[in-house]
Amino acid sequence: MTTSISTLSSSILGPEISLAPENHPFRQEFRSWLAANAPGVPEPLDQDKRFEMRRAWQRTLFDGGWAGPAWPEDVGGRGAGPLHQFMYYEELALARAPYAANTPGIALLGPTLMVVGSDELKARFLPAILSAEEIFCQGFSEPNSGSDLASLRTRARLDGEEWVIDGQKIWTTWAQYADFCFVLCRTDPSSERHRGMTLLVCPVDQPGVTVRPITQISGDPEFAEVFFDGARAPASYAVGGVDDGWSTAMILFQFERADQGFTDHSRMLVELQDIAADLRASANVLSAQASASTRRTLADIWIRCQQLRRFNLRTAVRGEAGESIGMGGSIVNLFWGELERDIAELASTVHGPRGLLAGTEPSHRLLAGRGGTIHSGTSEIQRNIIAERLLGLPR
Amino acid sequence: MTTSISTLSSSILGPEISLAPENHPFRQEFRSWLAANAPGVPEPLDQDKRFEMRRAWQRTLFDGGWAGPAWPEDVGGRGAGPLHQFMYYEELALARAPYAANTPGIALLGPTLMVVGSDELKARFLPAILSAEEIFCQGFSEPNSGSDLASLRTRARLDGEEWVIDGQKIWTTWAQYADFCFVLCRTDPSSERHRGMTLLVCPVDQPGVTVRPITQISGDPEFAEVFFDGARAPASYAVGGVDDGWSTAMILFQFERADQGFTDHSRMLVELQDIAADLRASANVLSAQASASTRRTLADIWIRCQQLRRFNLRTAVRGEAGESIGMGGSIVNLFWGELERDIAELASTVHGPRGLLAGTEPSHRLLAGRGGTIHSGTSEIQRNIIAERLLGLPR
Amino acid sequence: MTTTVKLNPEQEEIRSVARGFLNARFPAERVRELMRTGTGFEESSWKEIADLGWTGIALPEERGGAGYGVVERCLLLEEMGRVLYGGPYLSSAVLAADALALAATEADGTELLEAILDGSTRATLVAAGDLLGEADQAGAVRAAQAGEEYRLSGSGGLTLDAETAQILIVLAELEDGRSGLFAVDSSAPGIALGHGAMIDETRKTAFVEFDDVPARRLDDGADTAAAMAHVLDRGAIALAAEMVGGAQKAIDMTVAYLKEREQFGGPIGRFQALKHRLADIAVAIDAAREGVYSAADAVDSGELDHVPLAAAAAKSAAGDGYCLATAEAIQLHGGIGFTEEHDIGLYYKRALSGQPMLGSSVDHRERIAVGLDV
Amino acid sequence: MTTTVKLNPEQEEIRSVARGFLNARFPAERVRELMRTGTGFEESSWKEIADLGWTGIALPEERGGAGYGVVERCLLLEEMGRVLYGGPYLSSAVLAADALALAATEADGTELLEAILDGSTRATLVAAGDLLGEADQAGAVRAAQAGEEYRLSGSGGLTLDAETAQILIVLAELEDGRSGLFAVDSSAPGIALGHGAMIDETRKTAFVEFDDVPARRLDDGADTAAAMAHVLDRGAIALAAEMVGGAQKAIDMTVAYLKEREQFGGPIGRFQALKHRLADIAVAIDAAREGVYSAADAVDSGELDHVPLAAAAAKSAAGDGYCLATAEAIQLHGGIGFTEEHDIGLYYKRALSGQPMLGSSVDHRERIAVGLDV
Repeated sequence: MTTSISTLSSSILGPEISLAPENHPFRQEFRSWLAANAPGVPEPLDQDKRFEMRRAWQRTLFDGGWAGPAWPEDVGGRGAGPLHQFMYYEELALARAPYAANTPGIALLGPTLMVVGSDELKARFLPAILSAEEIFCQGFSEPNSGSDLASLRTRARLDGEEWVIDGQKIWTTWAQYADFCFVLCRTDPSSERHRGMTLLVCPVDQPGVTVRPITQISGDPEFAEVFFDGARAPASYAVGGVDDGWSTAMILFQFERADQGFTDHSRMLVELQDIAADLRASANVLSAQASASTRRTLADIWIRCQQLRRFNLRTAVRGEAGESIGMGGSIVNLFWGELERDIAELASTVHGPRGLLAGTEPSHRLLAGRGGTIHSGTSEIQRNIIAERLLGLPR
Repeated sequence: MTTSISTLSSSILGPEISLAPENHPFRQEFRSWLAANAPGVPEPLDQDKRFEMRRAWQRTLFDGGWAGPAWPEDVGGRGAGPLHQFMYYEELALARAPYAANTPGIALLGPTLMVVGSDELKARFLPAILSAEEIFCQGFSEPNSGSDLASLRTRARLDGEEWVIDGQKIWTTWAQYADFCFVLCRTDPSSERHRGMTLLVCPVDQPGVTVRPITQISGDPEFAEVFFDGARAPASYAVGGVDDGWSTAMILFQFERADQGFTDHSRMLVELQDIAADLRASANVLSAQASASTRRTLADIWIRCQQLRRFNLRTAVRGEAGESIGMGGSIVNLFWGELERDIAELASTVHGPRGLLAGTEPSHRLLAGRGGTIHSGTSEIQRNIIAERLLGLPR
Repeated sequence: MTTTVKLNPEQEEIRSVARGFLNARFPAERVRELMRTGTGFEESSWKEIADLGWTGIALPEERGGAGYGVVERCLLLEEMGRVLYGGPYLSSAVLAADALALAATEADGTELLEAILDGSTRATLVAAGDLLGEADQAGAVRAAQAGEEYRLSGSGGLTLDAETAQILIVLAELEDGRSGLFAVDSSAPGIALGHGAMIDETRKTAFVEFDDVPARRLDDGADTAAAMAHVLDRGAIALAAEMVGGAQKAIDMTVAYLKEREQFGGPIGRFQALKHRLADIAVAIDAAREGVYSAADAVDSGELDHVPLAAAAAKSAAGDGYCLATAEAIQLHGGIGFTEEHDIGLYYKRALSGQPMLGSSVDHRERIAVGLDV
Repeated sequence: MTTTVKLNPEQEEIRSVARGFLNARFPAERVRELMRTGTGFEESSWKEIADLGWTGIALPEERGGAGYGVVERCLLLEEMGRVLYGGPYLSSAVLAADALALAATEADGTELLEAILDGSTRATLVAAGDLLGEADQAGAVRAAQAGEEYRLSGSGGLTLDAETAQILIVLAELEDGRSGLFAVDSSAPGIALGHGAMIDETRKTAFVEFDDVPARRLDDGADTAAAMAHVLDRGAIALAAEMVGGAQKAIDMTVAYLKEREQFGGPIGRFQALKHRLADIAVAIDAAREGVYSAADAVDSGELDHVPLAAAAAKSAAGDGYCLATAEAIQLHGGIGFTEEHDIGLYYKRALSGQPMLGSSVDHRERIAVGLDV
């Protein structure tokens, strides 16, 4: 496998896009900074070590002023619009930089706080999110409300100056490293479906919270169950209106759908370069037919990566014009998830049987890649949304 | 394209099956007869000429005693069980023989009459069906009850000694050549869904019946609309019980599902030989990559043809043991329909762009092949049946 | 600004005018009438199209064009694809005009180009296997020089609108093995047209054979092969745009049918299996459209290094998407979709016939693999 | 009668006994315990399996077998696949035993074969790339003759149960370029095992290297290559049967889950899009099973000309079907299917790991294409 780390030519991402030009000062500045600061080694396979690298890398980004490009300057960001973010992620990928540790905080909770959070919460949390001093995780899904979020049952009640939370969340990414969990709770016990919920920020390090990591088929404990058993959070830690949590969650999802970090075409195109190199070196492990079939798949996936690039650009341009991403989010999510899965399969296939050896990067990638069509809304849910809301087919 | 007609080695169908051995007297007798009697020229593309050839061929089969192998000997058949029928269709394919003209009569109406028909109807119709002296077509589907047969609206009432039929049928195969149409009608006007229907045999050549052929995308007017406007049929022409037509139709469908003539793997395997020959000769029309991709598809389709052969054998063996085909019919139908479509596409693909020239056999085959997943129960309906009745998933 | 992830007002206007004009002139019944004629189009609307400035929309003003780009031409082609327009736009205004503008010398090409752009002359490109994706394309037409004159002989392959073009622009192999570009009068002696109608009756094609046909050379021999490769890439992008338009129409027709057709007590569009298939198709076509405009953007912003792969990506995704969308549309229409009288079949045949044209999906993927150095 | 489209009562009995025994000995929790051991199996149940006569089920009685056929062996393997049995059946009782019975001389092979059949010795086949589908398979192990003795050197490739087999049956290239079959004591000096665990932890594999290892020749050189090709075909059929059993279990688990899991107010199995996908998978696996038994029938009825293509068809359809069924099973299980603690992931990893073994689907399709003379 190719693991060399170097700054790649941006031409591997495809034709330059005039709205996000290669010679843009923002891009040039970040590129220079990355050349001097990116770690230059790949993320380790071991998840604990991976987390530590990401935390260190976020600290480096923070120190350089690059941790939250989309955040306003007064809270430590750069006020970068969607097109600058498009460039930002492309440059990170070209530099083969790690991810940031606190993505749920930077991309989801932080922006949501800025829209509907109290001044107290903003002051309390925004700096720590950006610096990775405190790590955040997202508690939305429950065992019996996976795709059907409105049926959630975790409940919270005010007890004097504190919320008391009882219930169980699942599929919480990297909860074992988190200091806080933002939890969607039912706060009006008589409510049903979309009504009567509140988004609460709950400290994880307390007796009422138990985190049980769930190991995935890839071997990573990437997700966790989080049990709330009389867990306590200050009354002021409600994000947005009390009993208005569904609206708050929808705002948060808008940020998720518009963030290109989740659907990053440029990391895929960089990965494809490595896969192409592996394929060139595969003569001793692939038969002529397997090789021919693999190169056709490679070409096909390259086409889809280029299309994803356009989808992300479209999201950025529309965001720049103040338009909501709307149904486009489901299109990009569905498209990305299947591409993520297929690219992972390709990355293994080029190694022939050796791509299936345990504990190697290609096999880890292969297994982890199956999550793309399940996390953040299954492909099935996305297809429902596209068919019913975009195409207007009857329910 | 390869159009040479010759008796092929039976080994192209795959390994011999000991239950239906190649040296079986029935098989040998039919093979010898075919060698002497099969026309030795392919069916013409023009549908009228094709029908005439099929009528002549059925007459030849009839004269040789081979028109209705499954029919009892006392009505001109051979009393052949399902395994003999399996051999019968394999031998027809190996001899590249045409189809018979009166298939709806031989495979569907005739066998149904033998189970539930009156002695009068059997005496009146069976001989003419077998000799192709009178041609039969099937009137079941209606414009607003395609997949949903139970919602049909064509109605018939007794007027003295005659049924008077009003309504419209559609997708009636080759109605323009037919002397009689067997029509499923609602005879109890107060009935709903599956109740109150009767299967009637209606003469086509009368003022109350209008046949309007529908041209398919292939250019063939293979189907027709049949309009009944006070059409008359003798009271005695009810097949099975009056108002019990749903049961009669279910008996008829059992014959359709069990008849390997509709899902003939051996014609496909013979066609695949021709396609392979065309592919060998394709160097000037296909690029190396297109050629490699096509030969992989060819191998894949060969695998599926072999699997269909086993499905048909399984149907035959179970039929031989007196078992109903049950859900197996939907499996075979779905499997066959997609294979029929894909083989037609392959037959065109091997000719490169020339496979898309109008009026040629490959392009005609390509377009006609799309019918396989629509006729006789769409693939969607088959999947519903398999999921709900075989796998037991909830409705 | 040359990205089209969001159209500018002028582009919106071009699209809107095109849709209005084409819907008015080419309702389905008119398309069917025209496809049954030998020519497949009518002179009157061709003149209108030239007068609208569409014939030269992607060429610079100094060459008599409208000064827009390939992007704007793709907008027109999408709309043409929606209505199955069958006139000589792709042959004359795209392939032949681009060849004259980009591969001919100004001295040799300008007069003819002007006649094409004003609609008074229709031309088509003869490029042997290149154009219709056959394998044996190398040097199918040979050009022999005799003094100032050239004579062409050989098989030109399946050619768009060969029967109605007045001028054939022919890519031929010179005696030294290089490529040359020639203009031939379609009435010249020695030209024979063979029956080459495809299953798509709305677009006319024929085989062209040359037997010692006098021809006028258009290029100066400098980099004709490279220039013509670019012309064919622009042609592939144009055809891909047309295919995306047709595919979108197929989706629209299918969605409408699923909402209207009732079975088992309600519209069949409520069945989730059908919904999910349509969602997948809608996403594939949305992606294919982005691929087309990504390639068009690359042309218009002069990112020429990226054009070959972007064009290959555009054509293969649009070709596969169009075939998928129309094949599924027929299936989802059930029996009615399988009849000649339903329009969806015309789209399916157009999709199939377009697949090999200007490179099949398989062959374009191969180009991409080579381009990615594997 | 050797067709199995309908099992005879004896075959039904074999299947029923196998299912009962394997369900009792190998519930999921036991399979997980065993996969965490280094060996992947327990001696006690291996002895039971030998005592049940399964080790020699497909070999003739005169060779110490039970006198049934490959069909009956496939019935056992289907059941083993259902429970993810991880013991040395495929390595010892299928590949090694078949090699001894079909490619060794009776004089050289019988004693060892008897020890394999009675369960006292476990062997495995080392056949370099052939066994695990790597491309550089030609002559990976070379045999040098020194008097009566042979010495083996080279890479044997990934090998099933290499760590627990007492005897390695090695296909090696002789100095004259032909193939020879050898028996090697696994404790012999010069054998090195390299880490080769696949993602399927239930089945143990390792790389085997030979450095001047003493070996005993088993064949007489007459037609060893052809005999071993047949042995590998029988192995491919066996693995295909095991894969069909696993795929069927994946379908069964998924159907059960879809009936039980509630979302949006009812079981998710009522959603038609999911139903249709399961229907397609069920049909694919039914077809794959027919392919397996069709190939097994061809072996048992002596239609040897048909065996290579039938085996290729069986393995490719079973391999693709198993991967499809388990990948879709994970997707349809949602988040829970993606966890280590859910059993469906074990089936998925078994499916993936089996894909290259004894020839990948791509390579078997190539064999078929060659066999069809294209």
